[in-house]
Amino acid sequence: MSQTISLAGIRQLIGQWLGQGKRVAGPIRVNADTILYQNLTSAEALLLDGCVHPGNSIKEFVMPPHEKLYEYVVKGRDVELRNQEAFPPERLILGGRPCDAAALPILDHIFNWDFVDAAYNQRRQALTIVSLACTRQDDACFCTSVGLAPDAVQGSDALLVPLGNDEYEVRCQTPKGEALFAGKCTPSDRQGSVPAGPAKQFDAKQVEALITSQFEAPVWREQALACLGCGACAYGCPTCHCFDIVDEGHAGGGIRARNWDACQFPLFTLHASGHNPRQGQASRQRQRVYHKFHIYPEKFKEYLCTGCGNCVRRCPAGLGLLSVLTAIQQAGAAAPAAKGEEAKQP
Amino acid sequence: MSAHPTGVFEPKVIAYVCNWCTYLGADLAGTSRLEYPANVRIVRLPCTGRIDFNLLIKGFEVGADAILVSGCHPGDCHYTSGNFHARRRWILFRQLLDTMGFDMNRIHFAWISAAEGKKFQHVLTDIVEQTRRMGPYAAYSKICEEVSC
Amino acid sequence: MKNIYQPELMEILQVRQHTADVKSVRIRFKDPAAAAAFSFRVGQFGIFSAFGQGESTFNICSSSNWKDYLEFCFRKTGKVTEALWQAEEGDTIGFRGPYGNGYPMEAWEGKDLIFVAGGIAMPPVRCAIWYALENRAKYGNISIVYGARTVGDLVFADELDKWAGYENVRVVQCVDPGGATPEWKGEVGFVPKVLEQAGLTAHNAVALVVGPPVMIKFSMPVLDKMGLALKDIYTSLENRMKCGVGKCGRCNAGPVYVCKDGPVFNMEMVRTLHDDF
Amino acid sequence: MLEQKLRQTCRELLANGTVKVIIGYGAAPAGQATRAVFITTPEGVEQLVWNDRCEANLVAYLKRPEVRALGKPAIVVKACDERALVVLQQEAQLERANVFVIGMACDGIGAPREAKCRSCEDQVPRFCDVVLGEVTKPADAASARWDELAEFMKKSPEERMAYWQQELARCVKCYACRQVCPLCYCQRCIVDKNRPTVISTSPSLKGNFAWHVTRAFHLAARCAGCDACTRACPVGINLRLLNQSMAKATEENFQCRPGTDPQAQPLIGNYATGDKEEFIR
Amino acid sequence: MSRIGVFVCWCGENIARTVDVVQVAEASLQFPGVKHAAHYKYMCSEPGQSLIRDKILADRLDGIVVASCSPHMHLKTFRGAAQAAGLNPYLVEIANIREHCSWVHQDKAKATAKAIDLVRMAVAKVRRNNALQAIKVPVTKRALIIGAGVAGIQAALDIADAGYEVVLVEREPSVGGKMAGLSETFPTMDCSQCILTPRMVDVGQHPRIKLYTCAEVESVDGYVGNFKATIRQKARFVDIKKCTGCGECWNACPQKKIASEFDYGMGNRRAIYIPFPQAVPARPAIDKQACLKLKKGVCGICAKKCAAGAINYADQDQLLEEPIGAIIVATGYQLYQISAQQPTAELSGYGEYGYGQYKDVIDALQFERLVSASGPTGGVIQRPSDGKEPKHVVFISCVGSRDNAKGISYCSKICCMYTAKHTMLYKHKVHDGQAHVFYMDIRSGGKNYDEFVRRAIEQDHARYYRGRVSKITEENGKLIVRGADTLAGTPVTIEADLVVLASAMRPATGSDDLARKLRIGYDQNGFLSESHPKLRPVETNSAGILICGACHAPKDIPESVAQASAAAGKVLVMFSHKEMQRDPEIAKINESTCSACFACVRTCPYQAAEKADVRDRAGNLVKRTARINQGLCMGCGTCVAVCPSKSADLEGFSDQQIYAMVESLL
Repeated sequence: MSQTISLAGIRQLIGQWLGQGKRVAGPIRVNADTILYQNLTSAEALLLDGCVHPGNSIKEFVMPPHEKLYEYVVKGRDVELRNQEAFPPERLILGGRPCDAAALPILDHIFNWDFVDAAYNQRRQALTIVSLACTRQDDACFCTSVGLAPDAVQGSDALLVPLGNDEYEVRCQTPKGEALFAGKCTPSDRQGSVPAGPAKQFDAKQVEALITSQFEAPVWREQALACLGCGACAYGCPTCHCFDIVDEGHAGGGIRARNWDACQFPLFTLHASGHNPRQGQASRQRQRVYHKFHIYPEKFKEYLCTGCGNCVRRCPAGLGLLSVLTAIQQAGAAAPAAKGEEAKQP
Repeated sequence: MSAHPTGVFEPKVIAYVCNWCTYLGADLAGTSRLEYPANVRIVRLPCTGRIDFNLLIKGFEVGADAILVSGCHPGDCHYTSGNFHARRRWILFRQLLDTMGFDMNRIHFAWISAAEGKKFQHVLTDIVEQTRRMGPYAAYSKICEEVSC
Repeated sequence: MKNIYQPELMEILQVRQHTADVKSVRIRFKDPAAAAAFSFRVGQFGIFSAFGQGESTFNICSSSNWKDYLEFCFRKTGKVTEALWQAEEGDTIGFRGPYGNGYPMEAWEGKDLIFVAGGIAMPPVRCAIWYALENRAKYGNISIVYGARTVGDLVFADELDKWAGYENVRVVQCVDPGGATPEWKGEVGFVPKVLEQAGLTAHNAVALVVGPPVMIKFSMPVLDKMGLALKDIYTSLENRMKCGVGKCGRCNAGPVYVCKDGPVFNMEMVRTLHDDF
Repeated sequence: MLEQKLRQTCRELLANGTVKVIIGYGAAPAGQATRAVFITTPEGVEQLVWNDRCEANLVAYLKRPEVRALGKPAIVVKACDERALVVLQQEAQLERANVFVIGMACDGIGAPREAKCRSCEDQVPRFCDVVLGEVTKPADAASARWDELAEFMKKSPEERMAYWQQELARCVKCYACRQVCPLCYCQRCIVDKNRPTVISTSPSLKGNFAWHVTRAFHLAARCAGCDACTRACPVGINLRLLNQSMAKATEENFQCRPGTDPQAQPLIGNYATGDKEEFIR
Repeated sequence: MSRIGVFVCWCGENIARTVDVVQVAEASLQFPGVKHAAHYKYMCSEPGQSLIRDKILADRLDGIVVASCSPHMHLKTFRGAAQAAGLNPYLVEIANIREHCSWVHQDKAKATAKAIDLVRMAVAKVRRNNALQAIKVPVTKRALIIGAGVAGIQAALDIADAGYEVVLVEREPSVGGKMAGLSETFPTMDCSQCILTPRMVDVGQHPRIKLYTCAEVESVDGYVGNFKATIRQKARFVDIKKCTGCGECWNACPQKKIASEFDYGMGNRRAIYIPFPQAVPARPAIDKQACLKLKKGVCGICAKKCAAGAINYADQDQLLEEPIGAIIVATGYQLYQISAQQPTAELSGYGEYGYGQYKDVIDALQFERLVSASGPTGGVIQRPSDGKEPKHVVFISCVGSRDNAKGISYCSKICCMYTAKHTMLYKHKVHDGQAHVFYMDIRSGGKNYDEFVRRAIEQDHARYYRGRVSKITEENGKLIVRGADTLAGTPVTIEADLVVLASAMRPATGSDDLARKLRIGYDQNGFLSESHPKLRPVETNSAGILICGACHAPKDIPESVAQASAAAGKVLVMFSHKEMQRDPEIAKINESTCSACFACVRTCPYQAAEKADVRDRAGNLVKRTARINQGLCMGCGTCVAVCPSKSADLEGFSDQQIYAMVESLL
């Protein structure tokens, strides 16, 4: 037995949520060639299968690009701190890709490692995630290479599997998912299915080892030559979570805000003394791969990557993790266990 | 500037002026007791050439309802060419502000020499009255308060 | 759920200027309850806020035994330190911490201690020295080698002389060539060379070396020659940090998050970091 | 055809040591348009391609220290890219003699054809060492250069401000628009400076407005019109409109088209007593 | 800065009347960093300044804000007070709550609110001030004096006598200016030739004065103490070293009928001429427009006559450079062109007086030449039309002066005096002649001035009518002057033989171009602008450039000479130091972040921003950068606004200061 729901049913669900003053987000077409996850203003705006993957990720709804941590008010020589008590509104994310939903459990590790990040967790608990299994993919997708699949359910409260002509099978995964779809589905015996994911592009386990063994290999410098050092890959990535803390305000008071940051920018590691451990773009790009495929797995047993391919699609220089990782794999195969005698990375 | 107790809207006007001409023009308006509204806050800079375009944006960010940029007449600049550079910069920057949708009636440029106390009075009074009629520049101040998500 | 980024409000008790651009500040918790609940290990650091400018990371340079205040030391280089430079007694700043692992003082008990510091790196070492002197019996001989560019750049210079007064504590001060003044009685030379000339013995000893990377690089062979194993040489890394709670990714060097797994590491561990620090 | 001629030219350049590296377009693996390739061996020239997906402005790579370390480069440019090269020359960022410029006649790039190509006036580069190919399809409406801007300017100021408020709300300050631009070569950008914080680093609306005004104005009388920034923006903000506004103002007020005359003095930093001013009281 | 003192001045009643100074002081205590706030009746007075000095010492203040009058008035004063207390003078800021607030706003609430805002901005600025040290720059101990009238001569002699070199540049062939053309001078009636000629000779022979005549200043570069003046020595066609001044040439020159500029057209001169007998240098010059040899290549008699072979028809203009430390402008005045058409649109003429139409209507300087012994008529007063002795002469005052309709609003100050002098001179020469004077008011405020005018009226019986002349017409050789006598209340009509117009004084032609070359200001009438009317009357806003004499405003000879010595005094103050202190509020460039686009190098009007290389200890090139030459930078800050990466900054008006001021307004 399976549960199904029609596109009209989904739109009615959105209308209901919006009516109750809650937020609904999903992929919408922003202009001719850009589709992004954004808050919906109407049910019709939702674009279930308009593209392979929207330009951004649902990370924005648990860690926004710019977020107030707390307020400070200067009173003469004293200061008063006002905490950000406002509880984030309940939000339904509809039509997200499985590789975006899978990113959230991965991020839960770092945001609850020893110190529990209240802002992240409050937003995370307020989310209900209904993903749509992928029926389309492009050369940038490599979710299969990191252990995911077009119909992966990690991180989703419910998964919609297309049955054709606007009918979807609903596979609830969590009580939240069941509560959401309770009474809205019609039982049926049709089973949805999706085409197999992209062929495995690289072996994640092997790459994880190669990164340390090839740490000084010239492949990093060659791959990074075309990189222009912007933050498009990091900001489009569902799992990149690095941030900066800045003050915004004036003599009388203001806010301390958390903003997105990226290890691709030179200022990320610049010491006050002027020394910069990662001066060249090659070392910065290696750091990003090293953090995703070696450090994070070593600490939290999961790759900090869901293979969504946004870094490939969004890179203005036509790079992205895929080409770097495949290049590492070839370099690794060509010169096994070449302990770092190469010249130092700049 | 919040509204004056009588409820009349008191526009906040910031004036970026050059030290050698317009600032002295304002001094002359003072010594000649030429009255004008108290809404303007004068920021003294050595030359109009020194006034960079970010200062206009910062002025609107701190809630100015109108901004005046004024300095020596072309040819009179104490540093010979500061005002020529400024003029060329404003010719281009005004187009950008216009494209971005800034309210061009809130951005004023003037040449006021050290001998033109009267002109300083007229320009200021005119700007304040015109801005008072237009009301506060809510469009941009709303942009500055809003914290996304 | 507690906002881990929100600092405690601190009142400035005393500001001391050490050099042309280095000051140390003594602060106390405004909220007595927070003061009571607070404890830290020497070697840990905190993140200090100048409201309106931002936050910066400095070691807590007072000993953990001193209960009624904290001290930190900073050099005026950037936006936050410029604001802190203007702070006066009675002003309010923010502090959150303690963060990091701190020095394994317990593991060092019963051993000789060798402290090597350079320039502005004296504060991270000072807290360990005072802690050791306050539990003098637990530790063997203590030798301190501290150098700076010029005599005017020496931080906590008065305390160096005080330490020399303690029994079997040897203090060697030096300034870089050309940095000496006529009345300077200490050594003249770079820290690694002065360390070598000090002729310290190092059986059953641990060393704490903190300073600019170039000083650490040239001190290592000297310590090696003295017979210290890599695991017995500790340092406190000076990575760029922002959150201090292992989230923002800045201090990630090699496999470790310096703010959570460090900043104190032994050299064995540091060698594995692929000089990313 | 043209691709073969390009490869042949580059093979000779590398073989006879005129240059150490060729900066050209190569196939991008993941179905993207093309991407920059850096060929240092004569055999490597096989990677070079030339088609209507060679969109990137490779001149941006001349500012990268890693690329400069490779030695004297030859660079493949279209006419719009070349204008950026000329501006860099005027601003003492590169010595013309240190770069070998391979100009490609261009019938327009991008599928669908890019906006700039539809009204392109000079499809053949003019200041390069060698020009390959010739124009087979002239651009259709050269006069249509300012149509898009004119259409936009029909809106009222409130509508325009509302448009930019909606567009810039999406900006996340990834600075792709800055990094891909050949003329954004500052080692430490104004936005990376905090004493004082002239532009708020937060991707709030205030920070985004201040940033995009500064970026657009820093291109006044300099922008080559290659539209690399508009292509690079991951959230699809039409930065081309801002650049066009500045380009149109520069042409109409000062009769200057940036990057079309290597001997010309840059507009900003010079002055003329005759600049017209009808808006100054 | 975190220990700031705010001092609010009452300025007697000037500020306190419309600004609640007590409230301003209290409000400023809330501003971040302010440790002390006080108010006092006269901050700029000695007790006021000592209040500041004591507070600096008592409270260890490290920044001062004085809320008082314009910085142009007392910034120097308060900086001096701070320095006296050991505080760096550049840690002082002024909030202008008088000229910009109390004097121009009557509503006390709004004026006080504005004053508080202005103090808040000044506090925000002073917290980001840096302690600056004056920049030491070498001084070229040579002065350039432009214009060799009585003022220029006096200044040149003062400086040269003090032992310094002077470069004196005069546009005319001889020094002497307008005074050389006068007959006698009021109020003592001593002959101007007798008192001026010795000075002219001194100037001509002084070992330390380098005299350029027939020369103009082409351009001036550099800055105070280190100017480079380029002087255009116009072609004189006579080599004054060879020439002995024997006069053979100008006596033989066939071109006799050239209107002499020196005599304002009342007499003629030759193509090769000396302007007047006592000319210094007493060497002729050839008038290019009149000389047949130069125009048509014929004649050349003067060369044949010249025994010394000093004539050189091929002479060309030369540009000569002179290193200069200070400049004094003494370019004098000219009379208002009374005829109908005028050089500039605003100045409309006096067609109704028939100047230029009737030969017997002349202006004051022309009358001076008539009366002068060395004049065209040898001192005999005769009508230019028929040469007869005029029995009735009408003098009209305020022709142009004090007349907004004609575009000249000011009083030319000396006309009342020289008109009285003219009536006396006329009486002494034509005993039975009758002088009539139409005047508006008699302005004779100088020493013995009023007694002089009384003498003209009582002893020499000049008839003074208080009224304007409406029209002058010529009927059968007589000039019918129709006016009014407002005291008697009757119209007046006089049949005059000669009419002398006391026309307005205007700056010499070209003085506005010179002002632009020197980058000094001038007012709407073209007179050069002094730095401060009462406190710095002979200085200009450009350091090292001074003004004296009639080029600054209409004035008589005693005042011009006094101003000349004052200007010379200021120059000698500057030359008395081995090196000069330069204002440290200049630009600086952060060479580590400068990306060498050199926009600043293109922009700098003083070429102070230069291209430079950053090299490491081993000498190899690290990067290129722009660098500021501390001696040249005048602190205009245009480079700061044009620098894309904000690597350029300006001390005293730095980005941190200006943005802090603007942000304090939130």
